[in-house]
Amino acid sequence: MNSAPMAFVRELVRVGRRDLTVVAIVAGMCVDWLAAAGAVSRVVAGLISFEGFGLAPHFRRGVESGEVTMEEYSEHLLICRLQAQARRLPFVPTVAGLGTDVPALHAESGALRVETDAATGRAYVACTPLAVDVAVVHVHEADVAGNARVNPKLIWLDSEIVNAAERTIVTAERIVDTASFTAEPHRTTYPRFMVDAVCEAPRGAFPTSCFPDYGHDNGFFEDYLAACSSPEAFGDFFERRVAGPATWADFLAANDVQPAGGDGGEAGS
Amino acid sequence: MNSAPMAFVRELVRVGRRDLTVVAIVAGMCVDWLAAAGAVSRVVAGLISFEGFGLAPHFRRGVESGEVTMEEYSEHLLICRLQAQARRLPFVPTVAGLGTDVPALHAESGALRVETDAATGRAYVACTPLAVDVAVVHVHEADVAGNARVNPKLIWLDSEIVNAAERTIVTAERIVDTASFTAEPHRTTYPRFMVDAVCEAPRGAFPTSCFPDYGHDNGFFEDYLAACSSPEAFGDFFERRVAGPATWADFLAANDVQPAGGDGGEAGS
Amino acid sequence: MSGAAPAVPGYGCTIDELMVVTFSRAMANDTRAFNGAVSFIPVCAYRLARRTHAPDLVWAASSIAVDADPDVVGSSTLSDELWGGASMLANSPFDFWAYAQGARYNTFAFRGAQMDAYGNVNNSVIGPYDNPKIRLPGGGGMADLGCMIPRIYLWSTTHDPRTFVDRLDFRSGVGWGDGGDHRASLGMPGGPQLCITNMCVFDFEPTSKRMRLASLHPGVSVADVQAATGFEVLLPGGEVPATAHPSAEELRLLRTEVDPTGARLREF
Amino acid sequence: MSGAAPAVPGYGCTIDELMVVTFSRAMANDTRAFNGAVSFIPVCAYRLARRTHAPDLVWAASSIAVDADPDVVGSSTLSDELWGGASMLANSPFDFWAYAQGARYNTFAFRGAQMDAYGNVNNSVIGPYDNPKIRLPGGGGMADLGCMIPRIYLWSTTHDPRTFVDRLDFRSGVGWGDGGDHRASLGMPGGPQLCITNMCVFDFEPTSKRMRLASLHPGVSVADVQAATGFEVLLPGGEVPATAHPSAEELRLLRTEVDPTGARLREF
Repeated sequence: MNSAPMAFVRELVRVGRRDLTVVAIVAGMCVDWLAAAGAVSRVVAGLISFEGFGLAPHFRRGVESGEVTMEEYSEHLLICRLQAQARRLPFVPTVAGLGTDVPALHAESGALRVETDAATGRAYVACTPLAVDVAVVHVHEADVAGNARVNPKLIWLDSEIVNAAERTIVTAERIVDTASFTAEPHRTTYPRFMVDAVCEAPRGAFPTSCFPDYGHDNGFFEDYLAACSSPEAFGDFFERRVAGPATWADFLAANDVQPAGGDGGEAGS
Repeated sequence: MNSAPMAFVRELVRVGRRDLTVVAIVAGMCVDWLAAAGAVSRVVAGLISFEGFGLAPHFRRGVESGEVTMEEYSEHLLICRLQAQARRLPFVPTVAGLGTDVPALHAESGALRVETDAATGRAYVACTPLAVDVAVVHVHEADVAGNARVNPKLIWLDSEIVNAAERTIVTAERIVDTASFTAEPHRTTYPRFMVDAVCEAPRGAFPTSCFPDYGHDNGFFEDYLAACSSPEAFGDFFERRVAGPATWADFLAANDVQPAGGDGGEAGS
Repeated sequence: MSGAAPAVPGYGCTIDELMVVTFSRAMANDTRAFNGAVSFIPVCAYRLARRTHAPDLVWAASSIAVDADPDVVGSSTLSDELWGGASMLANSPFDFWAYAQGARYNTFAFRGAQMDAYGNVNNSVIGPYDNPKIRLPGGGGMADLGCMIPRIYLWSTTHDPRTFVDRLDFRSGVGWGDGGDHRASLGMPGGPQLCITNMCVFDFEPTSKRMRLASLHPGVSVADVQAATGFEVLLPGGEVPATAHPSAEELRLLRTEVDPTGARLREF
Repeated sequence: MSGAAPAVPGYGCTIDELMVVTFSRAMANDTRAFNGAVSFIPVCAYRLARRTHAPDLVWAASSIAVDADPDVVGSSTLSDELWGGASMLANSPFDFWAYAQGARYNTFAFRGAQMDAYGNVNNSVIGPYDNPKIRLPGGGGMADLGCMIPRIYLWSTTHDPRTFVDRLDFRSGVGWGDGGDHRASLGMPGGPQLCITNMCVFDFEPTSKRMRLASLHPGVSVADVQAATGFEVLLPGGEVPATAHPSAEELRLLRTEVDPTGARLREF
């Protein structure tokens, strides 16, 4: 529900990408858009849902029909795999997932191994590196050199993916001067050398939230789920409100949203 | 040189503590005070020096005379041991220290083990948990509940020790109302449930720095080293400028320092 | 999602209110809790406990906003809507996991689409993993936090045989594992303490670690619970007590301060 | 600590200046560097390179302040005095180590009280570890970063047989290890590139990975270097060139902008 790079994901839908593998620790609407468009074949994730609104319907149907493979991890097992990649370690150990059926899903591929520490006899899960081609993260502000800031600095899980990925694309609510970073350097989230491309995307997380600028948009979630009553209704909704508009500005207009905010998206607390 | 809890360390000296084990990733003056006072018998650390000012003289002499044991780690090996403790893991792996003589120092105790990953054949150092009784950290602001803030949020290595320790004592430049934390919750460094005791200590990091409030005090470092020319000179200096003053306010006065700053301590950049 | 909850006969409250109050009373003053997705009942319980008998209770809203005290509970328990009044936004996942693994956070609540007698949960699939009848969201942090947190609480607003099953289709999160000392043998602290449902409260029999009826909500019989439960329900020695009555003050606080807009009904 | 550095005959500069300029010229435009304690020569070199041929060079002052451009270099290269003008204070050690281990930072410089022919260093003890003649500060981050960073640079302002030894008393930081493919066999990227001293510049012979004379500072002979070095100095094919002449612009920038107060002389 928080700060998903929706403008980037919409573009993947719009240009008709196919066969993507999506790695997401916790996600919802962005994966459902890709599943609805037939753009994703493999999801590597900890949790895909619309949270209080219910299941992500196209993700769900895609997996149930066999069109989408869900490689399920727990959040922390996935984080540990990303950390192993970021740190170039053969594995990262954790107690997460012990006693559950999750590690066994990944025994054959060798991605996770349940092992026993020789010195203590304690069990742990060895999480091997997970290679990620491109990280895409949404931020509040970025400069043209690639310095980027989440405001306030609430990066939670995004930095794990950025550190693990080969390349990083940032979408930003606003492009600002480098002087803005120099003035408050402790607020910078990603340094320019971690960022390969920057793209301005005002309200770029809609309909998810971008705290404290705007909250997630209850209305969009409700309309989206209501449209799932029939394939026709959803096809019309998806074309009109998601995939059809030519530009991001057109998309926002189709959803009655102003780029500058203050238009009905719920305010963050 | 940065934000050492000097007021707390001085109190250890003043009350005549003996036989302490000090765990410090990177430190200098605080360990030298303890060594000068005969308070420390064991140092577990990555680096003990006065940096651009040279070696830490009493630490050095203590080790050379056999009165102090230096259990040397690299910074990252020590961090990994603290992380293993904080996370209740049997070990944390790292490539740090491979090819050096450091891991062998800790082979007999089992604290570090050089192992080979079965799947990849890659070597790593398994860092076992390091138990820490008490973490002591200096911060800018704390409230009576224990919420604490480093300003700006530059905690670097301190949080590793806080997360690993059984208990945490915070010394703070200023005691503030809880409302100060509620007003800017993203700036809080340690939550109240991680902090067991709070003590007001204005200019409590002197003669090390507390960015951006004050820089380290070149004059103190120079006077301290100059006094090392003879045991008599040092004894006099140490009594007059470090151990002798009855209160922290007296200590600051003996060093011509105002608690509020702006008195010749170098400004941070 | 948002529905209505049935009235509790003779208690002057509805079942959501009874569940929140019961959960709240189980919270000790040294509770240090956080919450995940769709956790309206626990969130209300933490908020209520802090206003009644547990003033020092720590609750990190969405696992991020320590000591939050928002005006209302919104449409998502992971949302920043919940963060008002917090004294810390604990934004570092490194610190969060250290707090969780070191049991600085000591309390976590989860529910699953399926739960078994040992308090293990399934939120991944109904049916075979590779060919599921229903693809659920996934275990998320349950598989992690179930291993790390000593005081685990389960709840369910749908006490029926589809939810309380003899055998999970997939174990997304661990409670007492295979029972007995299985959890301890994996090096995990504590384990599930209670399971609070819309029919009753279960605790866990100390040796087998199986769910055992601790109290019945008004109007519910032992036979009702057994009929709604896919595994054999253990009974305590003696009569099964009725779930305690919420106080007027608890109900007032819940209705006017803790959750005035009734977000908790999203679970019904 | 602060001394004076000898003049370089015929170069119109002093040895500290020649070392900084030589180090600077070795920095490619894609250098992403950070620095540790008592690293005045490298800090000045990074600052100079960014003002000359490597405008995109990244330098994180004290390993924290990315793209810092302070007015002066102070009395400590770990101090916050160095952080002026930074676009980021990278305060998370988790990110720092991820950047280092993933070679996002690709350049690091260290020196030791002792260095051997393979660019390994000792900053721990002179004499036996358990009964040292001199207890030095310790390896600090050298043992870590030597393993992680592909482009390692060494320097020394005290080129003598006590510093350049055949055998270290303790290996605090790894360069090319035991030489040959030892470093690669441990899975480590790259290795030491150059060692810049007050007498000469060494590179590393590609097969054995031993130090090899790359250039001589003015007034220094091959015999001088060998006499000051405790291991056999490899020579290149043909004449050993003289270390290149700093340009007037490089010297002006160093003296007026990079290090106007001469902090680099603390290493002499």
